[in-house]
Amino acid sequence: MELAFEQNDQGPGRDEPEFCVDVDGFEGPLDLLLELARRQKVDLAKISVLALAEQYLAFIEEARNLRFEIAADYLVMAAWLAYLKSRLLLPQAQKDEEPLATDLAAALAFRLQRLEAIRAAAESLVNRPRLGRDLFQRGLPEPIEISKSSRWRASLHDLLSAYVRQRQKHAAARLRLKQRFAWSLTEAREALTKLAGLALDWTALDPYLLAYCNGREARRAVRASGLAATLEMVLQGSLSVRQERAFAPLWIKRRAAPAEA
Amino acid sequence: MAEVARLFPDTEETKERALFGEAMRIAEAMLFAASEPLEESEIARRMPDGISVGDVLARLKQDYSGRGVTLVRVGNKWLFRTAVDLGWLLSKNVVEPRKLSRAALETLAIVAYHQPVTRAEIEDIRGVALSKGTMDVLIETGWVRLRGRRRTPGRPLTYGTTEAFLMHFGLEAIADLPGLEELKGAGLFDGPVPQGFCVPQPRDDPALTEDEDPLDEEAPEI
Amino acid sequence: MAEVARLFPDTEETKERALFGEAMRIAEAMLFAASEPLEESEIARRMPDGISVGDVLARLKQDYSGRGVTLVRVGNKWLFRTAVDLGWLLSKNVVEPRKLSRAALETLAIVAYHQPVTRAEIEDIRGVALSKGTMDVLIETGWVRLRGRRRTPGRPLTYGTTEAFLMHFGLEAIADLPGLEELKGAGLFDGPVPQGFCVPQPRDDPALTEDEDPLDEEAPEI
Repeated sequence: MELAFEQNDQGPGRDEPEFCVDVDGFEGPLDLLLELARRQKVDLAKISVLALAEQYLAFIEEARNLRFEIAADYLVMAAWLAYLKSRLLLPQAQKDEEPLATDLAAALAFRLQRLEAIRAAAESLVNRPRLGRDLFQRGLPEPIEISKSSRWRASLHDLLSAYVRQRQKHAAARLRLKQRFAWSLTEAREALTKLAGLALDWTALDPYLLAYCNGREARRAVRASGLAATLEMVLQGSLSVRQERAFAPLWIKRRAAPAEA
Repeated sequence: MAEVARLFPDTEETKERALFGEAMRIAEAMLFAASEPLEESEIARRMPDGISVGDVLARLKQDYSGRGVTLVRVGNKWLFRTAVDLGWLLSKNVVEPRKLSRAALETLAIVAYHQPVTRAEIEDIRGVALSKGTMDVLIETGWVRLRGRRRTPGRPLTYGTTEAFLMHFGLEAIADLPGLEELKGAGLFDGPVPQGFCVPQPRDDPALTEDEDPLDEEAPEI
Repeated sequence: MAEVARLFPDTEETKERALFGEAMRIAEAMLFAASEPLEESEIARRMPDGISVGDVLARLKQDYSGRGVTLVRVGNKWLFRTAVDLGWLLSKNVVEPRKLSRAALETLAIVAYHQPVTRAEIEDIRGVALSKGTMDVLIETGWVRLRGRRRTPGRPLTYGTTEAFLMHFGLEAIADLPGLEELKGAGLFDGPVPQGFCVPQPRDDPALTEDEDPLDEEAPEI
């Protein structure tokens, strides 16, 4: 047998590398057959399928003798080729319902041809100029800038019902409910800004705040909002605040903005 | 060699022209594929012998002038860039329809009917504080504008509606906003009309009212 | 209008030429700026009235032929890319595309030439079972996609190639596959084996073939 397939791991005692059989090197039995067929050095269309079958069977036999494990695929192919071989050698029975042996052989030859053709196609495909290797796209694409703008939607009906809704609600609320006294932070800030405008020197906060108060509830609200607003303004640096001791009256003083100083 | 060139001037010239053409192709491809502007020296390194990179780039720049893409030099680097006048191709304006929040809609309605109106007055009518964002949104819609400042302590800003407002809501004039009777007629009240409910006569005259001052020169704090 | 044109033929012609030039600049700028191939229709949308995008692109392609950068068509899309013969110039700092295993490569070729094709058909051609990983790798490259299901018992999945496949291998259309004519001429697409498997011509038309069903809603088992 003149086939010589490389094997990665050659046994140390083996002196005949030509006979190293590596079934793993093949992409299945068809690939092995194709390799064997190529050895016939003839056009695949004119290949001797009988000779091919014999070579395949000899190859498998060799591998078995060398105690290689052979995948089931290869053995199935071997069995099929053994069958084909016997059919090719025996005269065709008259009322045989099985396909003609020559048809089977032709089908095999066709499959080998097709595999070879697709291999050649694959080869020429990967050897084409390829994007990113031989062909290059624009390296510095200029992105499309997407500017989003909003188109606001509202209908006149929406607008009018919103108006009526709140006016109605509010009017009703005025009639029925005694509103709880609230001094919003905004109001407190406004008042304190006015005060701070005057408070060039230390000014007691409480008397001022109490001007807003009539009743205990209001007093509490004013104190809370006032203090919160004061602290906010201190934080912003527009006001200084001073307290002698816990629960003592608060004194405030305007602080000039650094830019103005 | 020089003598030979003199003997066959055409051949030499043709050869040189071909070489120059090849150099231009090389520079063009390099500039096209580069992921950042290319140093002139970088391109020079790939030029065929005897070809000046400066000449090649100058010629390439000229070839591309007036085209959709132009070759520009930035310092010592070169790059292809979309022609300035075609910048519009690279921007896409996406218009997103958006709905006004309930607070914004209510505020807008108050501005429409009660203008010129201050933030404090709006808050008074709505009974809740107005978040900063609400007024910003309304100004962004282009339907509400700053008019001036109320001539009261604190000089609060006054708001009014714009012509765009009229246009959007299909009003010919602000006076076309329905009055109380019309609102009732439109079935917008659910239940009886509260006592003392009145609808002011809105006006969006650009002229300031008696108690309005013009906006300050400084940036207004909205 | 036609009469006026006859009276002032030069003016009309000049005007039209200017318009066509502007259209070319626009197409050029769009294609240069894009990072991905552009749909012809996308370019058409920006063309001046009365200018055929096909004419513009054909002319642009011609103008760029033989240059360092060329205009190519992939399916219905267009892109500029560097000339094939200048690859050596630019491949210095390029990441080598992932090398496909022999099995993957052959499978890719089979998908390309025989699409739409099922796993069983691929296995039949190669004469060996396809490992699950092989198909996964091909799908991951973006060159192979699931198309649908063959209308046969078991409803096997069908595979086909993508636009990215065409682009990567520099093909304008699937019919440009190398050696396709030879393969067809040798009758290798329609032999007796396997039964009922007859692909007259590879097609990557997104539309399903007669014997293909759409993919199920459920996650496909690849």
